[in-house]
Amino acid sequence: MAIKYLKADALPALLEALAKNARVVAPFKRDGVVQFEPWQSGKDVELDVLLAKQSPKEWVFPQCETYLKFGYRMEEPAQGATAGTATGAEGEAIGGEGAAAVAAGAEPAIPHETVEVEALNEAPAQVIFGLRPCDARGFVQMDQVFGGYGGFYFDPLYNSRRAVTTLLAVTCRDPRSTCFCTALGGCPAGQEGVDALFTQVEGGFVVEPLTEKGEAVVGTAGGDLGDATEAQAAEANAVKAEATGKVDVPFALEGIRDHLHDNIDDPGWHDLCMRCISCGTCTYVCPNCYCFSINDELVESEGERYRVWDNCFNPLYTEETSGHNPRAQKSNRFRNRFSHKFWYYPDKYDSLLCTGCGRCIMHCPTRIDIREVLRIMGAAPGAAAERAATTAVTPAATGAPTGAPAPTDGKEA
Amino acid sequence: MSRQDHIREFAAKALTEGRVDYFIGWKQGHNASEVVPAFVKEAAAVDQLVWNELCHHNLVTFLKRNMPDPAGAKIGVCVKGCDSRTLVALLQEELIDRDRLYVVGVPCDGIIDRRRLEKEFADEIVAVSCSDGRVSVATRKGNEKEFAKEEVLLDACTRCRYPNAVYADDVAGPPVPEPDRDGAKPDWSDVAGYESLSDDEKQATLEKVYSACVRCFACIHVCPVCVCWDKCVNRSRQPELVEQKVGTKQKLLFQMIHMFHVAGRCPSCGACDRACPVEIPLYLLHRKMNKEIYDMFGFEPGTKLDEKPVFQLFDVNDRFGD
Amino acid sequence: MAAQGNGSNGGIGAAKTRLTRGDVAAGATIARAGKLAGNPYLPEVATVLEIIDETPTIKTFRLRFDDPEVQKNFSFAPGQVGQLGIFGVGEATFAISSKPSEKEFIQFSVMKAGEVTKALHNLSVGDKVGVRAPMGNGFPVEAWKGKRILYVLGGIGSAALKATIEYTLEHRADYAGITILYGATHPTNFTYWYDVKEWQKRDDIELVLTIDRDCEGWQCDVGLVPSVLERMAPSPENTIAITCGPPIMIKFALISFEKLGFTPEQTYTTLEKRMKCGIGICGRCNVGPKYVCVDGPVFSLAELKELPDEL
Amino acid sequence: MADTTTTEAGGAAFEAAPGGNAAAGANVAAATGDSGDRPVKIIGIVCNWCSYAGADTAGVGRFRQPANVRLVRVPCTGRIDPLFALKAFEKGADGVLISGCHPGDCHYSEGNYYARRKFELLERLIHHLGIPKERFKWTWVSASEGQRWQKVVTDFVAGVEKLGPREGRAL
Repeated sequence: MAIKYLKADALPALLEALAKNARVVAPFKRDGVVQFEPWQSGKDVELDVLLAKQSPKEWVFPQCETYLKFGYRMEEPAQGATAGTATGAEGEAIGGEGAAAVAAGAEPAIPHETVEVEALNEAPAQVIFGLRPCDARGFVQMDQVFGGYGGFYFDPLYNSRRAVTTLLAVTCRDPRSTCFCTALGGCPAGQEGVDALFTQVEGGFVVEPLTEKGEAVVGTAGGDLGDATEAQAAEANAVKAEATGKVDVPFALEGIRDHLHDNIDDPGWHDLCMRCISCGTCTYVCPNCYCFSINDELVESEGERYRVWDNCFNPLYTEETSGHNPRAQKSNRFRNRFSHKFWYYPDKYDSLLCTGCGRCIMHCPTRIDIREVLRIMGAAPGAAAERAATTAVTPAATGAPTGAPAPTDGKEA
Repeated sequence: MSRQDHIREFAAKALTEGRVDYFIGWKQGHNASEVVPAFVKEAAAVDQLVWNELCHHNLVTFLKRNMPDPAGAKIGVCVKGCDSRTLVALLQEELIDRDRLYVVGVPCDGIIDRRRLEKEFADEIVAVSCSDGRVSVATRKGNEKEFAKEEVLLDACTRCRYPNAVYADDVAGPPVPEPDRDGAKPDWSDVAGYESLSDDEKQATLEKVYSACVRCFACIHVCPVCVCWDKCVNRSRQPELVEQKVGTKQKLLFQMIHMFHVAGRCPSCGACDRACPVEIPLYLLHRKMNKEIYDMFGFEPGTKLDEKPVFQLFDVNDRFGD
Repeated sequence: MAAQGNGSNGGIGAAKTRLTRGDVAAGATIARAGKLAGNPYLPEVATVLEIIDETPTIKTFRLRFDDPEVQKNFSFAPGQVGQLGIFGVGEATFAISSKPSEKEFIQFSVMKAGEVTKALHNLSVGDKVGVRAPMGNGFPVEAWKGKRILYVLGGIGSAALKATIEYTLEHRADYAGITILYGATHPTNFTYWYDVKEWQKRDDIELVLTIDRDCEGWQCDVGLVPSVLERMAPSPENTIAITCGPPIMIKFALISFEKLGFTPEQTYTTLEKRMKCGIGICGRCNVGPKYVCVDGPVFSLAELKELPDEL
Repeated sequence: MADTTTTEAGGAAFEAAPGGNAAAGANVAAATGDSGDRPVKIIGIVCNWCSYAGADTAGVGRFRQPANVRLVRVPCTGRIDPLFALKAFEKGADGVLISGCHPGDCHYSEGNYYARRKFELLERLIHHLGIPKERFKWTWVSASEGQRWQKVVTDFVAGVEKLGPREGRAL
């Protein structure tokens, strides 16, 4: 497909054109916080900040989504029903001739409640602009899960929305120190899941449509989107190469799954999770943590059933009615998250459940570092202890000012 | 000897003597702009402990119910002035066992608000250092900037009344000068702006600010005085005080539940505020609550070991109501 | 054993509950009850036909789907589970305890414990519930043909094994022998007492009933299930041992099986976990890489030994 | 980004949202077509021993009083968490009235002494949560004070009615 070029000042017009037929979602800065929000005319897309606080997953897998509505209704008894049939446990109805017979025969001839159930599934067409290749890859990883467990159960809620979502990713020019996509087979200009890739070059974007949906976007843009010159295409390639070079590779992926398996009872899990506060921040900012809970609410006779993000750090996540909790310890829950991403999920879907975006590192209240966890627990059992020792902080290596005397010392002196 | 050296020395001594199973302090995070809680189990490892203007974590969090690992461990902990007040609040209610604690007070003259620094750059901050009242910040792309320390302090620090620990077994170096607490009432000027809004504006503001909440429970779990964290009524279905749905109603009620449940124990340490991944200014409403509590009782939470939180006591001579 | 772990439903003419990725791509949907086909979250509305008080805390609900087509086409494998829920309260997972050959109703036995089960216990005949079933893998009863089957059950655990017991009793000729060891704390705590009395009449099975502490009028064994089991000392030869009951009973029954010489491959149990979606997505019922709702609830001890200690 | 407030400091983030919410509230009310016409709904949370009995006395004495109050009976005011009131507002109450035994008269000796500290805090804070002070009241009514109950309810309902029903509010 032909490589295109879009002038930077033509971007609002492109988004405006796209917004005619779809909801356009892009990163915007509000109160200093960058989040994906619906685009409105006049709002400036924020591309300088590398990563929005949360990944755009909520636009395909909303945090809270009502999928059933129901209402209890009083139903008048059918004509000729026998009044006062026993409501006891004798079960005359068993062996009757289907539900109609039950309704007419075995039930008391007084108005009784029935329930009307309606399934909801809203899936407006949408374009997500300005996500990063790692975010797009997160969708590909979630697709596997919601595509049905080994192809068994197909999730209509996620998939109907995913089918009408176009992902327009923007190449990362300045990866953060917390990025590690390349260690997981990704890249600042990764194409997995991306419908069209925008790369920022001098004065605009080099646009590569990668799928039919991406081509459709190019079609929408019309005249604003000309062919890229060779120089522009070369510049884009240079930007990509430079960015890729800036991403650290903090660990070797090879063997991590097996080592996590071998280290399952390693006391190192306890040491690593000491500073975990068991909140759900990492899972809620993650581009592919997908666990959810289902709850009902009923007000008088009308109610709804909704699913809402849940997280494996929630102590009540696995707690059973009896009070027994299979993962009662913080260390169990901590282990579950990392093992899920690098062992359980790979076993099922032959891929990873992590894109290396580093959001969990940036937003964890105590900055728990998934790279450190993998370096230690993803190492061969014997080596785990050794690596734990070497990951102890070495201020010299980072040129840290922590070595510098704190001002309090100055005053004391 | 610097405070940092004192901390290391106290930690090494306590670990060597077997007074504690592990010692909680601060260490450098994944780069030189972050400090994270450190859990030291061996005297040989105390050199990772640091003390500087980035040590914002309230380590008392790691003492509350279900946090010690193994349960019943003897723990050494570093506390700043504000942290020590949360510790005292827990001790007042006998929610932690004083005999299993070894507390090192760290006199503090202000912690940097890293979020405020982040707002100054589009780029990632990789190093923050502080000397002689100047804070220098370096970013990944090589931008550097210097700030006056008082400009980038946490709000809580600019009005601090307890810079020294109110309860400690040992103190890391000489105390910093105490403000005149008897002569001067607390400074509540930070909430004046909010107070001056009309009821409608307040409601609109709250709705706007709290609608960002993702209900990740970071504020509740990081709160040192929020002790029923794994049995929290915010998550309970029986009774169901707040729905698990994620709407503005539920988010607001969720935050109010947190606020009222720590009334009388919360010294506005600001840990919730700093933990919030979507940067909701939780601290401010807690300050407002504390202002009212101060007006009602002249009470500052967590300042005296022999007090009880005001809502666990009563006085027949209270003059409330009609 | 691998096929078992992956949820073979034993080929009991049950609906095809699993599709390949290719099937889905070709537009096929899961052959589940009626409307559920396209939307595994949408429960089928059913009406309570009959409520049986089994014990002071356990009630059995016999339900019929409101859609006659759904009722007609409903089939399941012994050991499979379903999500039974009340609209407005929530859903919970229960084993289907009707006979697999039963076409007139679907049955669940429910112990009163939490939010959903309390609400279920307040139901009356004629009330509406929502059912999503069948789910999970079921016991490999086909593969067991020609073997002796030893059931060891306690209390509410009988609900999880009821369908399987009934299935093997109906196909008695296919199995070399059937032994049922059934324990309860007190004679009033036996569920399905009316069926147990029927079983007692049969001479082609061995039935041992036991209660924890002796009480007046009790004629059968007395003692905890694992100790009675060791007293019985069944031979592991050509035998499949299946156990379900309270966690503590399962734990000690498994130890007893091991003492008696049963290999982990011969020993089966069925797990219970907090579940929400029931279709392998929502994530909470995993034990290591296995989801109890789709890879289970039936596991052999050999499979369980491979998993982290998070039961 | 014209429609945003600044976040230089925690405090600044709490500056007024654009346009206040008078307009927003009115919009919602207009949209629901439910503006101000319905009678106000008031939740009364009362202790079993005094105020509930006091309300009963008022009823037995046939003291005329507005019918807007729905009573929730609790064993003692000490049982009342301030959040009960917030929950009522969240669920759509237009006003919340809390009442119990007079200080010194608590059936459990001291429940209401504890309670009044909590209610006082809630009263001081409630308008900072955006709920006008007039919509919340706590007081003491004993079992024999039927007339006092009548007056409390009548005055409170009149005050809430002046403000009208609450619409389009999160809390």
